[in-house]
Amino acid sequence: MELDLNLVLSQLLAGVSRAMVLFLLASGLSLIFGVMNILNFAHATMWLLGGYITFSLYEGMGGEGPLLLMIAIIGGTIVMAALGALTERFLIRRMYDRELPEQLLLTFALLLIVGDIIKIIWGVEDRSVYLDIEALEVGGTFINPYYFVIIAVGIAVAAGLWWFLQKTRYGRIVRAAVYNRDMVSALGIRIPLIYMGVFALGVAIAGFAAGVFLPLMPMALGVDIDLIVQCFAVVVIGGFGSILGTFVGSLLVGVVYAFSILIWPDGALAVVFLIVVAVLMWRPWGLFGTELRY
Amino acid sequence: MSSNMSDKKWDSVLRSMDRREFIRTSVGAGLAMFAPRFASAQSGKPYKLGLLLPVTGTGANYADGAIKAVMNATAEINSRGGFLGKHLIEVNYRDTHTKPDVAAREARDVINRENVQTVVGTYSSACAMAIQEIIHEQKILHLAATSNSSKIVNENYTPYTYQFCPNSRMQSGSVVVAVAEMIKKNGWKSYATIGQDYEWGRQTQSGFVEALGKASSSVELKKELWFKLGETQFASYISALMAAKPDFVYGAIAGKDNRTFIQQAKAQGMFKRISYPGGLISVTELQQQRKSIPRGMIGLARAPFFAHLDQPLMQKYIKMHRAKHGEDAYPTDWAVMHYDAIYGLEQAINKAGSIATEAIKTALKGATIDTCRGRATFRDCNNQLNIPAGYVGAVKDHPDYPFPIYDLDTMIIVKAEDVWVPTCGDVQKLQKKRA
Amino acid sequence: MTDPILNVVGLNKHFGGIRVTRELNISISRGAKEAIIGPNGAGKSTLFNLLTGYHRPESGTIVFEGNDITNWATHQIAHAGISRAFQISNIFTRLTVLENVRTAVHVRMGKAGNIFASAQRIGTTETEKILKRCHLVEKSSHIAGELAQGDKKKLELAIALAGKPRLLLLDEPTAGMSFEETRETMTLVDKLNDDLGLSVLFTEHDMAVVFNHAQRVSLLHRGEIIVEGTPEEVRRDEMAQRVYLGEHH
Amino acid sequence: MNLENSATQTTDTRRKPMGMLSVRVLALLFVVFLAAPAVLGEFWVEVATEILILGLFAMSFNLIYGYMGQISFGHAAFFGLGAYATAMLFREFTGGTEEISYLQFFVSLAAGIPLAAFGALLVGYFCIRLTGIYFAILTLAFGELLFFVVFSWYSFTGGDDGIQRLLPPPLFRDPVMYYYLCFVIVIAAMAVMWRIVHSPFGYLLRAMRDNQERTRFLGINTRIYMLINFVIAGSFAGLAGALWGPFTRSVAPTLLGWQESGIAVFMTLLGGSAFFAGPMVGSIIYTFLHAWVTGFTQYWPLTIGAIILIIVLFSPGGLLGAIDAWRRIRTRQGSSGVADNTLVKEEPDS
Repeated sequence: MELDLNLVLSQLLAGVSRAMVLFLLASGLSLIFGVMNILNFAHATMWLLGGYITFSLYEGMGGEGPLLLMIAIIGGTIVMAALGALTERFLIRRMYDRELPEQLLLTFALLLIVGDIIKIIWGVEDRSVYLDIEALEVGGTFINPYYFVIIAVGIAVAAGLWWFLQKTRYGRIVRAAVYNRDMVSALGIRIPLIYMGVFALGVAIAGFAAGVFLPLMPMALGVDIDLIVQCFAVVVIGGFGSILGTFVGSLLVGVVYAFSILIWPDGALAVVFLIVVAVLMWRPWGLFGTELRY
Repeated sequence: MSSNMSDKKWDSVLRSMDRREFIRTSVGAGLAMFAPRFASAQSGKPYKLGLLLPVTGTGANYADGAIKAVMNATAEINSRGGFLGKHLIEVNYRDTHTKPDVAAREARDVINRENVQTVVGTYSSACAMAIQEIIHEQKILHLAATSNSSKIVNENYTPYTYQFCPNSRMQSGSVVVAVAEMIKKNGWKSYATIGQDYEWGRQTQSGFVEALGKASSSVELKKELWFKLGETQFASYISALMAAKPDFVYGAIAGKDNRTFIQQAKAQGMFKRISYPGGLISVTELQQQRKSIPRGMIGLARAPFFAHLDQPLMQKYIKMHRAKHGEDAYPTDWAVMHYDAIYGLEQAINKAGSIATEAIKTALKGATIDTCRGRATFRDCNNQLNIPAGYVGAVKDHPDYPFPIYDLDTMIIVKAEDVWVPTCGDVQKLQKKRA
Repeated sequence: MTDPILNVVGLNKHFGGIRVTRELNISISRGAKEAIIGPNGAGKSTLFNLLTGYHRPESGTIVFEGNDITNWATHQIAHAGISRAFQISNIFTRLTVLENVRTAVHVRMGKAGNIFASAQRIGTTETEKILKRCHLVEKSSHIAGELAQGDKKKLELAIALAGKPRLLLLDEPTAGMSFEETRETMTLVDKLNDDLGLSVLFTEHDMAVVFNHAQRVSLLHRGEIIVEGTPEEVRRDEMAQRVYLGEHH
Repeated sequence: MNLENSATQTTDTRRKPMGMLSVRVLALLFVVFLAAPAVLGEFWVEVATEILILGLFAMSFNLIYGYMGQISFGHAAFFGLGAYATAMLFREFTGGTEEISYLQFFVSLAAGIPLAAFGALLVGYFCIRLTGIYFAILTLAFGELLFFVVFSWYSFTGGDDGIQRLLPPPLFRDPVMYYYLCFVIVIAAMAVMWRIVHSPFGYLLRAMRDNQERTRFLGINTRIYMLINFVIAGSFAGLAGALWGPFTRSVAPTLLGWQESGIAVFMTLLGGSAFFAGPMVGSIIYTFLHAWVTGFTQYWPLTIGAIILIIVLFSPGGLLGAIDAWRRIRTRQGSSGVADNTLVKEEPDS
């Protein structure tokens, strides 16, 4: 197969947009794990729930045009943040001093429960938002302009998270809580409040991402199951708790996936898991994670 | 848009229907277990039906309509007193999760616990084949009405399975009939394929490639792409397809993935540059993607209601369906095929004059039945119903419907006999003897 | 210093920018009973970690009974005959006391990989002997994680003894023990040293313990041995007083 | 990194007995299972067969989880490999059309063990280098990898279709006979497992679970022993998988997926990972509930999810854990002050 420049560029774009989709989903997962040491199996299912909620808000307001969609996305994000806070307060909080397997099982149970709740409320039919998107012609190849939206949003969220963690007072407290809980609570800051905030933030990012994806892909039962495994892959490659690592891991998985479709289409997903295995062998804590975190 | 109905209203119809139907389905299935026991005092013993369809996993989107169809058809028959006017039908529904091992387990469940005499289902062909092992051994009738890998009636044949759906080979064969025309007309030289990496996708794609090779030997297959079920982002596949610069692309995609693919391929401009004829565009797609689906696109349907508006049974079904689910609700292909399956069973029972399984099986053998898709006959050697093998047409808005249908003037309906395995001798060569 | 059982020469170790062990030399004679003292952070635990293969030194050699064990893995060093008891008790919390010791006995006997034999039938006598020696017989059916701090330390020592070591490293063996337990434990250590000729190297905060039980004492400061000698010599050393002892007296 | 901190990180003082309660439960189970077909209809005999097979699968998982302290989300890969080994030999012997002979049938069943063991050796070689969350994710990644291999290798494994026509020889087509076949094999497997967990090796596993670092200071190359256990667990999972294929008459790649692994995890948790019989008790609860609940609702995931949630929150020791805790409280009240001793003495190993 000869590779012309146009193809390479369009695959690169496709890969980067896939990467941003993964990043938007995985960043919340990584943040929650990094700060709270909780691996949330239900993260993608909450993302899915966010998508359905945003869809319903959008339809409830008339279901026409990008502006309404934006408002619906904001609404969906707020609802998901609230749901995230409630989940932390009433379920996750009880698990902090438990063993790892019990924490995993709790979130696994959440995955099953939330999935069925979606089925009860919205039924089994797919939901998606239709925006009349026209393809852009760039140098002899067609590009879906919405990918630029996804990429922009992905980068914005990455930058926003970085700014929050590095430059704001709350961000510094959160980072400090990662390394030394006792010290932070000795400063008179309430750790449970931080944890609740971080969990709500992670879930809110997922809800936000789902809204942004609505014009690109339908929300459907079962998508979460496929995506959560890919998210794990991304987070493992980048290193748990590292936002930069998650970003790089997403890019790696997205771009490698896009190009393996050209070269070895049948094995694209297998390639992703081979990378995971290789990274775990070489640096179990991931490309950008810290060994200390275990 | 041809309809003045607002989209909001449309979606609320869909949604409320879902919820109501779902509660009804689950509760109804539970109640159905008890209800006939009271009724049976004054009538014959109930006829038990097992319904195996997924409401979890990739098939859920289609299965919804099929479940409704079975519930509605049985309710109709029960209002007349049931089969033969005295055997009320009791539906035992189970979710297969689109997993073959679950399907096999649930098949046993309905057969051995609920003592069903007929199993209807499932969506995935792999699930159907897993079920075939169980029903053959237990000597239970199996009505396949969505899963359509040709293996079900050929390689994996059992005399207990009756196929109400055009099988994958017939479906791709009918696409070839239409595509061969287009190749001649447009002077196409090459094509590419993209398919779901599982049994149905593989069968459909290979059936198409094989039949096209015979029909039009000059056209070259440039690229084959396969993706995992549940793919959410097709950008890289679409650019790979476009880069191969084929004259047309054939897609073997169904379910939610089909919706995702069409949505993303359209936004990426694929349909502007490359023709995409013969992809699955059933009534489900036409309804759910009524806004986004490109008009003029050539699609393939399995049992579209609009192709058989002249059939009395279809007229009756549509009327009932709209009365029940709303003015704008029309039965999907999957609903039509399941509706036909239940009525096919009733006709066989009437012919046999009994609800004994072996009697029904004998009555069904080679039987001619009335369906929503016209009068049709089961093929002797493999129990494939000779309903139309495929409907190929161009997507077009129609003033009577709130969603586009096919252009009825140019739609091609391919006869089963034209595209199925030519002779029964050939079929029997494919069929493997069962121990 | 003829026949040293352990000979360490020029050991160096960094953590990040911090030098925790610097050109460290130490030699233990066979049958000796020596103590290492030093303020917190002097590198005592790091030294034990280096000796038992938990950390790798950047340079230097560790020779045990004539074998260069510098880069051996932890489990190989244990097999060679060095056992270690930890400062913070490091036991198998969900096993009973007896199971703790018996498992260690199995490992020493090379029977730990035995898949089909009954664990109860192997090494029982030896296990009981060790429990008796460590005053743990009454506690033998208790879950280790539920023991009192002093008993945990005894168990720690018992596990170390199960390895039938020729060199025993004890990291603060009496930390958290009552006066009575401390006396009991150190008497045991003395007995092991006297009766069995077991070489012992221990660290200790309690100076009374150090001066009553150690034959020789080394003072570790910032990763270096700065004073070394009999307890009496070290007690009198000016540098030692300035660096360490002064703080305590 | 400070050694002392890392070495004591798994400190958990909850008592985890694997003793007397298990013996009593096992004896009870044996009698119940032996007599079950006499009172159960065909369907419930099939449910009981499922309980036995999945219970064996869950018990094999518990060798890694309850005894070695690592959680694997890829254990179904070995269950699936076992099932496929049996199915493919079946296909080889019968060509899909012939009857299988009894000898061929048993050879096919036996084939599940070595293939699963080999798979576990391969996967385990990499996985045992890691612990905790990384072990969980690496096993999940390998499980998915094996799933893709089976799923994609269309010509060899039948891809998504799976393999059908796994009809056992005439005698074992009768559900009751197949049940007793599984009963005998599962009992034998459990006896071997009992032996293993009460061997020096079994205690070493527990020691590694409690404090892996410390076992290294005893002179143990932990990786080798973890690998041996991983292979043993994989072999038992393979045996369970081998029984599964002829039971459902077909196999499919979903048997290898991570959600299938989740079933073993659920069962173990429901019954109690600290008890030898825990996973089998969990299998009874899970499989029975599943059969019962799906009879009237399609919301099985919601049901089991809610049950898991409640168990994790309020009774993390599972059913047997709850019973044991209740007995301890009762004993304590009865013998005021003498505390644990009475109960601890019941431990057969003490």
